[in-house]
Amino acid sequence: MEARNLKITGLTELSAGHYLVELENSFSTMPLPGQFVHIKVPPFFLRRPFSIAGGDAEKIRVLFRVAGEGTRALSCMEPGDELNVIGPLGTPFPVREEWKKAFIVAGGTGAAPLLFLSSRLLSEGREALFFYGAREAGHIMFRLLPPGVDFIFTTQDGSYGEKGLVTGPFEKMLRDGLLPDVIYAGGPHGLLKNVAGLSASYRVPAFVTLENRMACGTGLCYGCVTKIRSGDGWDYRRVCKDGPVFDAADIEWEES
Amino acid sequence: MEARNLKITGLTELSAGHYLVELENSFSTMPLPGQFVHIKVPPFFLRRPFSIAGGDAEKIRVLFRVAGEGTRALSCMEPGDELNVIGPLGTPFPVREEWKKAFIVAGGTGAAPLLFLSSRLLSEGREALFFYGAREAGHIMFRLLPPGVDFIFTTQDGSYGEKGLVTGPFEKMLRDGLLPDVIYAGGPHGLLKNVAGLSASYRVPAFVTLENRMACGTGLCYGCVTKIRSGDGWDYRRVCKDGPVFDAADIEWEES
Amino acid sequence: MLGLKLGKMDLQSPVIMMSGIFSYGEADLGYLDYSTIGAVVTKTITLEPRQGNPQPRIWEAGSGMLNSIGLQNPGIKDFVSHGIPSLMDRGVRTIVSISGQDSGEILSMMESLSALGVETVEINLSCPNVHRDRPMISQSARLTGQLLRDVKREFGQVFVIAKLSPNVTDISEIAIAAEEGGADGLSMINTVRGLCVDIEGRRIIEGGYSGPPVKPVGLRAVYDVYRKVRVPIIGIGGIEKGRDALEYILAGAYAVGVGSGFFSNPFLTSEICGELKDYMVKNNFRRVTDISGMLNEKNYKTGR
Amino acid sequence: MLGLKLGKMDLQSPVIMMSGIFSYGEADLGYLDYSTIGAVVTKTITLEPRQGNPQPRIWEAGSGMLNSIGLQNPGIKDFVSHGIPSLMDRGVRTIVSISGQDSGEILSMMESLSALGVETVEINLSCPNVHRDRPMISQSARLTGQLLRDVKREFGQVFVIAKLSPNVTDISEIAIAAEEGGADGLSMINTVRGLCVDIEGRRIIEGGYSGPPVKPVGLRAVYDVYRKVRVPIIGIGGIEKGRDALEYILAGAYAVGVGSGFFSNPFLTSEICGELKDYMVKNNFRRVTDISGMLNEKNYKTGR
Ligand SMILES: Cc1cc2nc3c(=O)[nH]c(=O)nc-3n(C[C@H](O)[C@H](O)[C@H](O)COP(=O)(O)OP(=O)(O)OC[C@H]3O[C@@H](n4cnc5c(N)ncnc54)[C@H](O)[C@@H]3O)c2cc1C
Ligand SMILES: Cc1cc2nc3c(=O)[nH]c(=O)nc-3n(C[C@H](O)[C@H](O)[C@H](O)COP(=O)(O)OP(=O)(O)OC[C@H]3O[C@@H](n4cnc5c(N)ncnc54)[C@H](O)[C@@H]3O)c2cc1C
Ligand SMILES: Cc1cc2nc3c(=O)[nH]c(=O)nc-3n(C[C@H](O)[C@H](O)[C@H](O)COP(=O)(O)O)c2cc1C
Ligand SMILES: Cc1cc2nc3c(=O)[nH]c(=O)nc-3n(C[C@H](O)[C@H](O)[C@H](O)COP(=O)(O)O)c2cc1C
Ligand code: FES
Ligand code: FES
Repeated sequence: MEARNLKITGLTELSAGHYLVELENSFSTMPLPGQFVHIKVPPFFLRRPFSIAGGDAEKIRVLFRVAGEGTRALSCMEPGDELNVIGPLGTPFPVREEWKKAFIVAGGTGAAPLLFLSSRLLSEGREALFFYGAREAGHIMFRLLPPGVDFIFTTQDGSYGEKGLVTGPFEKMLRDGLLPDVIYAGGPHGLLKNVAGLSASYRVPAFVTLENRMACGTGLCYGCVTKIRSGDGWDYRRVCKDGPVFDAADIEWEES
Repeated sequence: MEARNLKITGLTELSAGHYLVELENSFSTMPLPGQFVHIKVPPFFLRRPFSIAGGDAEKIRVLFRVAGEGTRALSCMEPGDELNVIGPLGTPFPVREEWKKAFIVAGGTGAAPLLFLSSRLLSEGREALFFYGAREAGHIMFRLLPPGVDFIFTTQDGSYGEKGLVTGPFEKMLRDGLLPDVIYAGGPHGLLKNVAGLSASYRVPAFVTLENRMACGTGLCYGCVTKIRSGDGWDYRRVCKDGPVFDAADIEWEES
Repeated sequence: MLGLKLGKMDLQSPVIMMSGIFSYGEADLGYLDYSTIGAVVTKTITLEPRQGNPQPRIWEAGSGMLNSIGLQNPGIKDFVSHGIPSLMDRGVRTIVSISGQDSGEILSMMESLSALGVETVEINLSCPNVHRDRPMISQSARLTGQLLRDVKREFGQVFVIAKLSPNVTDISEIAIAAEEGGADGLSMINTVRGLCVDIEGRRIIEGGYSGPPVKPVGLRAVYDVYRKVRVPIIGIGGIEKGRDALEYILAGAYAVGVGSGFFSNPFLTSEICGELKDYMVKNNFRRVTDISGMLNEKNYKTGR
Repeated sequence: MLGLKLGKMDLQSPVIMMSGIFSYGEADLGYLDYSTIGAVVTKTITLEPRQGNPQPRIWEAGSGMLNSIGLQNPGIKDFVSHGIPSLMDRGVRTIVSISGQDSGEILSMMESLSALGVETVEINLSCPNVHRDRPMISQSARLTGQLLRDVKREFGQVFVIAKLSPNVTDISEIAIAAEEGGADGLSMINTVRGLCVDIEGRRIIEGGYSGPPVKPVGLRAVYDVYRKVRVPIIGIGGIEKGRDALEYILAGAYAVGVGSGFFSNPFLTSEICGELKDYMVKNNFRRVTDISGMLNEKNYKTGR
């Protein structure tokens, strides 16, 4: 984990309110899928956490949606500007030798770390089927889809792919007995909870990435905790440090 | 007095840290010399007051020096940007028929309203001798000097005109018996106090413009008050509304 | 839609220009939409004239400000002799703010005001800029309750609003004492005691802190007190945009008070009314009083 | 130049990472210049383990934040069993923060800590996020004085810092009680009780308010208390740049505490040390303790 000013090398609006920002990777570490960066967006006090949507020794890519004031300010920055960034942070998605075939379930910007993950899986010769749900066609980040990954799209308004929630075709596939070795998921709380339930029913391990509000982003403040099962009960564990990726079976799912 | 968003039509750095900003005058009133505008410079909470350095039905000109964060932000704005401005505010310099010859004494950015005043005096066929003191040559706003006004320059470092304070040549002129009908002054507190003293000694009426910290700028909060003689004592009067131009003889001068 | 009653007064909007922000209401600002102002609270008057504090009286403090006007005012006699400035022809009501050291001073001022026919008074029990080392009345539940009892005993027909300081251990205790003493309404909060250091000028600036940074403090006070009293609360502190006023009302304010945010944003009262209307239309409410306290536990259980 | 003594400890800088900001001091952040940190106050420990509060625990509030961690911690037994994490090899001292409901709990924790050889303890008398309706110990001068007397009677050799809340009518009164009770130092301020309204989420967020907006409140507390006590004050609240720390020291702080500003600016401790050195060099001071309180009336008369 490092803290540095990273130069913006590119900032593109992919679709209404969705942006791809590319940063010079001046960190000495390579980012891994599932990790995130904690970005200071002046003049806001708290940093904004974003999953790493792609990257290598040269670049770090972040995919974000304008959700409020901070992301709006970020979308108005320009190539050449610098951002103070702490990263790469958090635990990456686990990948085991024996997991040859993965299902990936993504809702909205929750897709960001999974796009990174899927290209990694592919480059390692694994198989990945990417279920990608968005509100509407324009929100699907086609430009970021790694070539060679199979995708199944859904949109809530039916403007692209199947109409409905992404868990529809995902569940159908499981029901049809087409079970993967592992499931990875990111997106809204309801989606993740749903995936966790299906993972238990079909006995396929699932790893999900959580998005809680963060202050430090580095495990120091205990602001971002989530309930993780432990013995008969649960403990609050830090999403930023003990996660953001957790085994879906360990999460004590709450109503939201 | 109006409150409007005025478009910046020009912003020029005149010399290191000194700027001229030109605003579209969408007010329905003509600005008068001695009046000021109260400008919201995002993201700062309090507005910044600036004398009107020139203007007419089309334009309002403000001359400012980068003194802190707000003026720095202002200097980074661009033509086309809009500023929320309240103005024109305050009482203008009084001009009487019988005052044919004026001495004007200006220190630093205190010159701004006096440049406006001097061109007004000139256009009315009066005589004005402008004593203009600055820290160094670069701080004298040559580009704003109205053609036809006589100037006497001083700089503290002697880089232009006489070396020393502007009150030097001004006092000498009075001592030599070359008395004007009226004196107008703007600038640092010490300069104004000095001018007030000389005005009393030589029995020439003097009007000075004050710069106190302001909140409302419109006479509502009593934040900007200064001591004005009244009977045997003094009253606190509002610089923004009862001034900023005061008869030097009325001011209860304090140490500063 | 935005109209509401405060005592016997009909306010055309729940937005009130608070004391110290709008002088005595004598100004007529061309750019203000007066139909968006429910009432103006006049700058606080004291029994005797006061010159107020020396400069600097205004200091920018981060995203807010300090002030130490020190209650400069001409005294009640002079104030009354000029008659109450009125914006009634524009539908704006006047609330007169007074302050004093004890019941004696306040009663004497109430006398002058009721002779003038003033129906609504705000008693400023919370100015931090007067006596540095003497507590304010609203820092003591006992003194607050006593003062209100004294006032209401003699002037039961006047609608009396108590203006409270946030600089207390437990503002609910003070608010309850004020209500028990007979206060008809509460204004909260006054400024927060603050201080800035002028490093270059090598000096200390003391003053009352106001503006956006005090909003969470004011909201907390309103939220807490709403659950403990029945009288209407004027929610004040850091309102600089329409949304802030909505937050106060949802948390428990009956009306909202505009303070230093007006210096920054001269269209604030219009923005507030616009935002309130939008919210009400979108959520199908007909009267602004229907949304007051809507997100307060008194009415509503949060998820936690 | 920046070194100073706090009790028996030599601190390499007057900059202290406050409780709750730096976990238990176990982290080793590659990007931190540890030579700019005088001490770390560990996250507050209680007698029994605590799970802390539900989400949301963090909320942005204007230019500051609310937190309601609720003292999540593993309890003193677990804490002690792991030994005190130490950054001593980097010159950073450790101060252990504890909190309890009464003297009994605190004494029992002090026992465990002194068995471990802990020499400096901060007693957090001021967490606003634990019991919503029960007052904090530092909201009562009597309880604060009594608690410190109980602790110092038994653990006279331990350097005890009392951490105070700004949510009081008169913080000087509490500070004096703490000093009279035997406190060796004071930390002020803890967070300010605050509240935000989440309009879209239709909920209320309560928490302790911190960050830049509370700086004028913290400065006021330090300035006022400095004139009334002799023990060193750790000035805290809203420090986000070097200049802020200088302001605290000039107003009366002996050392400064970094809180949520560290989340925003990871190089804050270095910036503070840089700014302090610059100021001292420019103004010819040799030790940082020479400028402490320089602009306080206790030492210095302002123009007013
Ligand atoms: C580990 C992690 C990874 C994330 N990855 C992405 C990503 O790849 N792309 C993307 O678009 N978004 C991502 N998010 C969500 C993103 O952080 C928020 O959308 C963003 O912080 C909103 O900031 P704002 O100022 O625009 O919104 P505002 O609502 O104005 O923000 C106010 C405060 O709330 C916080 N906040 C608001 N929404 C969220 C949220 N959903 N999660 C966490 N904090 C929030 C902000 O950080 C800020 O502190 C991620 C969040 C986490 C925790
Ligand atoms: C009636 C009037 C006319 C003025 N005319 C001019 C002009 O024509 N050109 C020009 O360059 N300057 C002028 N000034 C001064 C100008 O207002 C300040 O330089 C400016 O406000 C500084 O803002 P800042 O954010 O850069 O400084 P900061 O020091 O960061 O400002 C902090 C706060 O202090 C206030 N402040 C700081 N210095 C002054 C000051 N000297 N006077 C009043 N408030 C101050 C700011 O407005 C702000 O509220 C005038 C002031 C007044 C009252
Ligand atoms: C310049 C100024 C003067 C004030 N004068 C008074 C006053 O005379 N009487 C009073 O009760 N409150 C006074 N106040 C307090 C305000 O009415 C209000 O309670 C406070 O500023 C908090 O609101 P805000 O954050 O919206 O400014 C004054 C505030 C300011 C900024
Ligand atoms: C996330 C967070 C957790 C905190 N936890 C504690 C704590 O456990 N014990 C304590 O005494 N203070 C705690 N505090 C208060 C800080 O130590 C500090 O007193 C306060 O935040 C004010 O300083 P600041 O404005 O610089 O943040 C916490 C503050 C924050 C923001
Ligand atoms: S955000 Fe601080 S521990 Fe996770
Ligand atoms: S600035 Fe408010 S009265 Fe002058």
